[in-house]
Amino acid sequence: MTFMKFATASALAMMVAGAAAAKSDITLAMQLEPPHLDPTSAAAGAIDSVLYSNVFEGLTRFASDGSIIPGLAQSWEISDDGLTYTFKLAEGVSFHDGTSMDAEDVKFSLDRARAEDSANAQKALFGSIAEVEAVDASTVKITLSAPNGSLLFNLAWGDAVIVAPESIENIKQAPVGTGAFKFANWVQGDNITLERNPDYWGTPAKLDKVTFKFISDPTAAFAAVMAEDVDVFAGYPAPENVPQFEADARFQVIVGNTEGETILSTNNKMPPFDNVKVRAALAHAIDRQAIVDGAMFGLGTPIGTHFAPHHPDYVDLTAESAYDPEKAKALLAEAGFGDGFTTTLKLPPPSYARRGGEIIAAQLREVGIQTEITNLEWAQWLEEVFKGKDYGLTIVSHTEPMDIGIYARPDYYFQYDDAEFQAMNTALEAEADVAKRSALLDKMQRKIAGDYVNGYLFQLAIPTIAKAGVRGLWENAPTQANDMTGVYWAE
Amino acid sequence: MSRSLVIGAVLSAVFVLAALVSFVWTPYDVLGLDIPNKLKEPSAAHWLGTDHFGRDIFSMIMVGARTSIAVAIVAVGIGMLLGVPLGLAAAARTGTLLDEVIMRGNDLVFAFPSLLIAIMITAVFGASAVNAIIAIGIFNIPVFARLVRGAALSLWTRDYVLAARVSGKGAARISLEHILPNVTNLLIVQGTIQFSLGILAEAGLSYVGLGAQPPTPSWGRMLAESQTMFSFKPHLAVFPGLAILLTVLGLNLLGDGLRDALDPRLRRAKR
Amino acid sequence: MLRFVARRLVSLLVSLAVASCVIFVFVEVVPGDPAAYMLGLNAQEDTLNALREQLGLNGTLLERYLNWVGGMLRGDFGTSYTYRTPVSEMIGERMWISLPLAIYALTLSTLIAFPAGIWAASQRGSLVDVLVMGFTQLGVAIPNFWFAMLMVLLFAINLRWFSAGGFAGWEAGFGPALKSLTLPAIALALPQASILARVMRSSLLDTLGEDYIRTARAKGLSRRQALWRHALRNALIPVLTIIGLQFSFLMAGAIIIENVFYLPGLGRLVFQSIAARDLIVVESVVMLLVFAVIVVNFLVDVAYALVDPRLRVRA
Amino acid sequence: MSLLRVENLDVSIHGTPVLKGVSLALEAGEILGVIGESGSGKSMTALAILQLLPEGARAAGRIALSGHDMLALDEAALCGLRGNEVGMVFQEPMTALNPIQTIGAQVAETIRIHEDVSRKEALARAAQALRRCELPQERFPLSRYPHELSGGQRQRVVIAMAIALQPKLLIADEPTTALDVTTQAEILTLLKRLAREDGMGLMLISHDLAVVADMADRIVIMRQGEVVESGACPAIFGQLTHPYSKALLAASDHQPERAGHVFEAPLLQVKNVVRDYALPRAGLFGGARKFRAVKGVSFDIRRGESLGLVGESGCGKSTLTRAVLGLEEVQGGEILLDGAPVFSGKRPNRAVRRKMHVVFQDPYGSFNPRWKVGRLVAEPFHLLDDAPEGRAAAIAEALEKVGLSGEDAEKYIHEFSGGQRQRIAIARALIIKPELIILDEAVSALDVSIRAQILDLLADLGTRFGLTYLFISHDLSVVRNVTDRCLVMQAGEIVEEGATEDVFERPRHDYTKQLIAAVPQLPSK
Repeated sequence: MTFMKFATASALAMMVAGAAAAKSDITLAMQLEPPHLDPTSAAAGAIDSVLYSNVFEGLTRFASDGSIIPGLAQSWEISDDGLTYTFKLAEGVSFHDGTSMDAEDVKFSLDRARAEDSANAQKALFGSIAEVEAVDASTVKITLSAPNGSLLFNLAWGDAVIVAPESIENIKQAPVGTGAFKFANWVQGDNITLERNPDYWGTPAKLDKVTFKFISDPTAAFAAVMAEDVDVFAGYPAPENVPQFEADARFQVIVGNTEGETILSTNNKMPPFDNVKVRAALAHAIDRQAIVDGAMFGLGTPIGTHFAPHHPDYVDLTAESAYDPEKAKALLAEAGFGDGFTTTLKLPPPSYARRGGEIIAAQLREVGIQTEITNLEWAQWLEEVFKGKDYGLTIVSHTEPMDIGIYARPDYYFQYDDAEFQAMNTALEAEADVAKRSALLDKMQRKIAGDYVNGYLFQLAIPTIAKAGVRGLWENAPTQANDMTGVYWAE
Repeated sequence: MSRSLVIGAVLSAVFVLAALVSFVWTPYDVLGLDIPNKLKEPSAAHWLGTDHFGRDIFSMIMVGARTSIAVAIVAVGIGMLLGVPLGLAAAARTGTLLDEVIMRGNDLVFAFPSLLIAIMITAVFGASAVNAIIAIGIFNIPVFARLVRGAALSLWTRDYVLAARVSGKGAARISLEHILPNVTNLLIVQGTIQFSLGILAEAGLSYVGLGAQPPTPSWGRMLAESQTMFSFKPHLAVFPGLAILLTVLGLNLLGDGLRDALDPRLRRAKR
Repeated sequence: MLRFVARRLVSLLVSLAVASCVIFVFVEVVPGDPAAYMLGLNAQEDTLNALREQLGLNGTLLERYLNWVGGMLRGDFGTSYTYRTPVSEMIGERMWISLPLAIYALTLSTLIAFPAGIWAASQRGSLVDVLVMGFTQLGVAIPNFWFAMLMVLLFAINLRWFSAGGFAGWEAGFGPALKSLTLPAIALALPQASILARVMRSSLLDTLGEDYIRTARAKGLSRRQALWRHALRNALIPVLTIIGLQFSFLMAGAIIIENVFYLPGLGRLVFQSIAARDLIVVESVVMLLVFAVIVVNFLVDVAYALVDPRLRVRA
Repeated sequence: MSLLRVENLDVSIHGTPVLKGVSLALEAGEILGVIGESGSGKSMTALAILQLLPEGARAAGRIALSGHDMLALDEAALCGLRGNEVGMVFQEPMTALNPIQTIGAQVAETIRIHEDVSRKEALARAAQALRRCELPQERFPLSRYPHELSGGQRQRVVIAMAIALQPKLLIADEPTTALDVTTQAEILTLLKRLAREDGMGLMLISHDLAVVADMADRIVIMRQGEVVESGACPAIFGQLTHPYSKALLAASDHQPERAGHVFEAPLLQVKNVVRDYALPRAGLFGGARKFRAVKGVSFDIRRGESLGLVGESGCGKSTLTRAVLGLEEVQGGEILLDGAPVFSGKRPNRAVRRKMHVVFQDPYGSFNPRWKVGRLVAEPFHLLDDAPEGRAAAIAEALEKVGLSGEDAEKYIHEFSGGQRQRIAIARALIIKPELIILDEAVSALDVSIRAQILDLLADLGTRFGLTYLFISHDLSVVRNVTDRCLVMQAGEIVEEGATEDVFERPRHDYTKQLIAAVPQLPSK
């Protein structure tokens, strides 16, 4: 059959494929295109994926391992009551338009982010800030209304980067930051290019030019990589191809973990899911490994609670909800649903959701739970599921780092309303001491796992496919970013 | 019996049969997943291999035929049910406002890029087989309306229509007794052709995820889901693709064959 | 002739008016709040409202319709909700892909279809005829996205003759740009060519049966002469119709192909915009496409009149 | 040696023979008339001579055209002869011309194919040819398109094409059948003149004895692919030997026996009827224009009478018919059948309609092919408020009246010949026992022999059931033979009315005179 011919042909092609010569520019593909280029006024992770630490920098920043390290702020002091933070800014930093970056810009940025009419998608991050004052050109003092253990962490987010009043006007089209790269050009629907910033205050970037190409369709993605149209594909959308790339000398595959807890979100207020027994039954009806294998082709770590496994404070609770259909049936019977029930399963676009959904549907069918699957566009999903809370079950990956706090929001879409947990969360937010925080986090993880709030599936892993010669890519994604500052081509 | 008629009839029959049989029997359950057995090449156990969930592709194609055929048939049905009366009415009242309105309406529908409308319909009412049917059906209405009007206009000039009028019959009655029976051949032929187009359209829609929703198997979605894998598991894409190709081919041949068999006089361009 | 054109012009305007209403109403009932989409999971209600105000999403249906239409008449298609750039600009950019692609595909299909159709018709029943008809049958039946997939596998992934997709951009030069449109154009052209060839053939066969062909033969024209001098131009009328339809189809119907080859064309723009609830873009592009279709049909009608003198008087 | 010599020519199409041993000869400057009814193979003979036979046809025998053995020549050589040595004129002028080329170009083409001349010169000569065919450039510039010309004018263009190169032989296949009688006369004289002027052989094919008789030097009578009789004209008419040719001659001028009492009281009264048609609007804002097809026509038909209505195409007789049938409302005047209006209060008056019915021209188009004869014949029952019991019996009776059998009710229409179909049409008209029967060109499409039979049938029925006929036709000879009185209609008006005999013997109106003069006459036996 002709296809066999193709197969051999491609094998040959792979053998003869020469190693890429050292270049000073790189093309990095990703799935989603940013709607616009202002990280401080939209949720779209794509914006950070392009700009975070490349063009925009914050006072603090994430390191590739997820730890918080100094950014524009070289150092800081925290008062004993934990209410005042004093940041020392790096010297001689200037924006790409030449204007200098000083305390005033920091004050401007933060005040803008927390203002009444702010369009910042993560406004809550700045909730605890009472006042920001520029002590002098290179010193900023932030006063809190209440102690907040995660302030430094919060300030590392892409939504908290420092922008300049001079250039805020056109930020959506022509972003001006302090980073090692400057924004060069945007061909909407296709690509964005960045150029090296020659007068960068820190260690300059190794590459002259970075092109971000946007390829949403997995097939197109596969073709693009295979045809070597792109050098790197960050967050490669089709895990099924990973074995192929691993087998292909032209490429290297970097499988990194993310902050994305992928969960079977359950509408806790909608019967029968208001019954903990039913939720427990769900949890036991699900075979995580089958999902990881079937939907992610083996990529991803099973989780038993809403917390990132690679985080020091993670507790493995998968045993609590081990795969046990019989037990699930029993629980259902106890709950009075011996002969099962029917519910809706609404799935957003990503393949983890669409494929995972089909698998879960099949697994639930085993224990007598029928599901009506509906595939939704993100916009519909936000409308119906997230805002309208009109759903029984859905699958989504929560990619915000350290977001266990959402369980303390009774109005949040899975409508988990538990005073005890909310208390724990308030305590956590006020707590700055690392040990005590760990203890709290432990309790919180066990709490939601024990209440079977949602079905906890797996920690999303992102495969990054790169040409063999590419070096210095982030392995993990503590936040949605493609930090290109350290990337270079091996000789 | 022309060659194309025979080949077409056989091909179409095969898939209709497959669809019917799938109601009572398929080699494997298409809903049950078998992850460990995923992406198996064709073998004795799985004649056409298995997909990324370990489902039996042969079984899925059988059930997929059911989906495609159902969608296409209903869509054509809608087109005929609404289009034919409109066409008859327009022809009976030719030159009048009614005629004008109907025909302009048709042009308007034609003016809309069909796939976009389908996408918008599903955007409004959500993706589902039913909405795919509606989306496809709408664009069948003007096809039949125009066809019937055209044919009816020439029939209205026939003396036997005049004779019927002399016998005191009204436009409605004449349309029913004299016009309609004499356009049925055309309808059968065009029907098969629209049917094949419907299958193609359904495949296209479910390929972009606007057709029948999972777990219901559909050829278009089988292709869409296998896209990233068919470079190393060709059978995933080859068989559903062939299924579509052969069904459409069969129906087209059948249509041509019927055209010649039913009425040698109308050797008209198909589209 | 003038009267003929005038008549068609009027009905053209009417259809445009109706179409605009249909589109607007349709798009307005699409559920989903652009603001919510833009601000995402953790957005708060006050922020959403602020944004809706900015986007001018608050306001009665009629106001918005009039603004929209009025704007378009002034060539102002409004501003994209998500991209925050003038829709006209976006359309402008995408147009430079969709339009060349459509023309490219149409040219291909015509170049294939005409010779094939004429050849088949002139040798009716011969092996050539049978072969041509066979291939066109396949061409009509093959799902073009599947065909596209196969071509990518062969020409891009295995042979690496073409890039798997994407658009080089005209600034990269005519050659590269055209090259990146080649596979898509072929994928689009094949089915179109098949249809066109069939129409060409049957239409020619019809005209070849006409009395005036016999007259021409009686004058001493050979079969071939009769075909080229008398049959062909008469046979062109139905062919023109199809070409018209195909052009408009290619402008809009390329969505799937644009997706397979991730070309940032008009169709894909609409597809994405609907997903993102960027309604203003959807409205404008669909309106534009409808406009294109209607205008093309109008031109086709005029073309008829040029081909066929009878139509010039028959207003 | 003769210009054209055809010797026992056999032609078969896909095996079925259509010509059997046809032999005929034509000298230069001679006019040969070929006569035959449909299916006699006369056209096939013509096509065989040009070697333009349809696909699947094979010819045997010998055709010698001015020395060339037509059956032996290759296609290229034949192309060289067609249009050059031999020209041909076809029956249907409306479709014989390429609609999208100017007449100039089409005539010039004949010249340019055969002679290497400049476009300009070719057009000049085309102009001459057209002038010879009485289409002077002043009135018919070369830039005219076919659709801008009348049927007669188009036929002249076709002729101009054929004679542009002054061929030795001109074949005219039913050149005037589709034309009105006056036009027919003109075309025939034209052909005759051209033949004489160029010393050209003319082969004139027609179903109409009279047409040929007027023109031909010699005549060939064909039947079912064979030549049954031939000889010099008009002498031959005196000494016809073959029974078929005798029958044909008789039928061509058949006068059916008619005896029936004509009452004084009028059955149908038409009182200055006016009928307007709306024309397409002039421009966008031009008001609705009207075309007046019938301009205040008045006449009566007496009970038991047979009234003829003659006129050329477009004179408004069909319009008038539809008005009388109550199918369309009239804009002025009134139509009374038996004293009651056929059309009252915006809608046809069913009670009145029962008293009349109609028989149309085309025996093939007037029946729904998907119905059985029984149902077709019974359709008029719809006019009765309650269908009569014994419906089947009524159908059988009607069929028998017209010489068919009751069993035929179970058959489909395609099982019947043209003549039989016309009988069925009559049966349909009779079934509700109307008093008035309107015959709209009812026999025009029939071969003469069949026509004769139908005319007899009508006459017979008329006498038996005291029917009244309105006999509408363009064929004056028929009207003359079957009507008591007749009306002559021109441009929507009745220009002459009177007893048929008077009208034909002593026409008063000029138009009538023209018409009658134009009718080709059979040599009196």
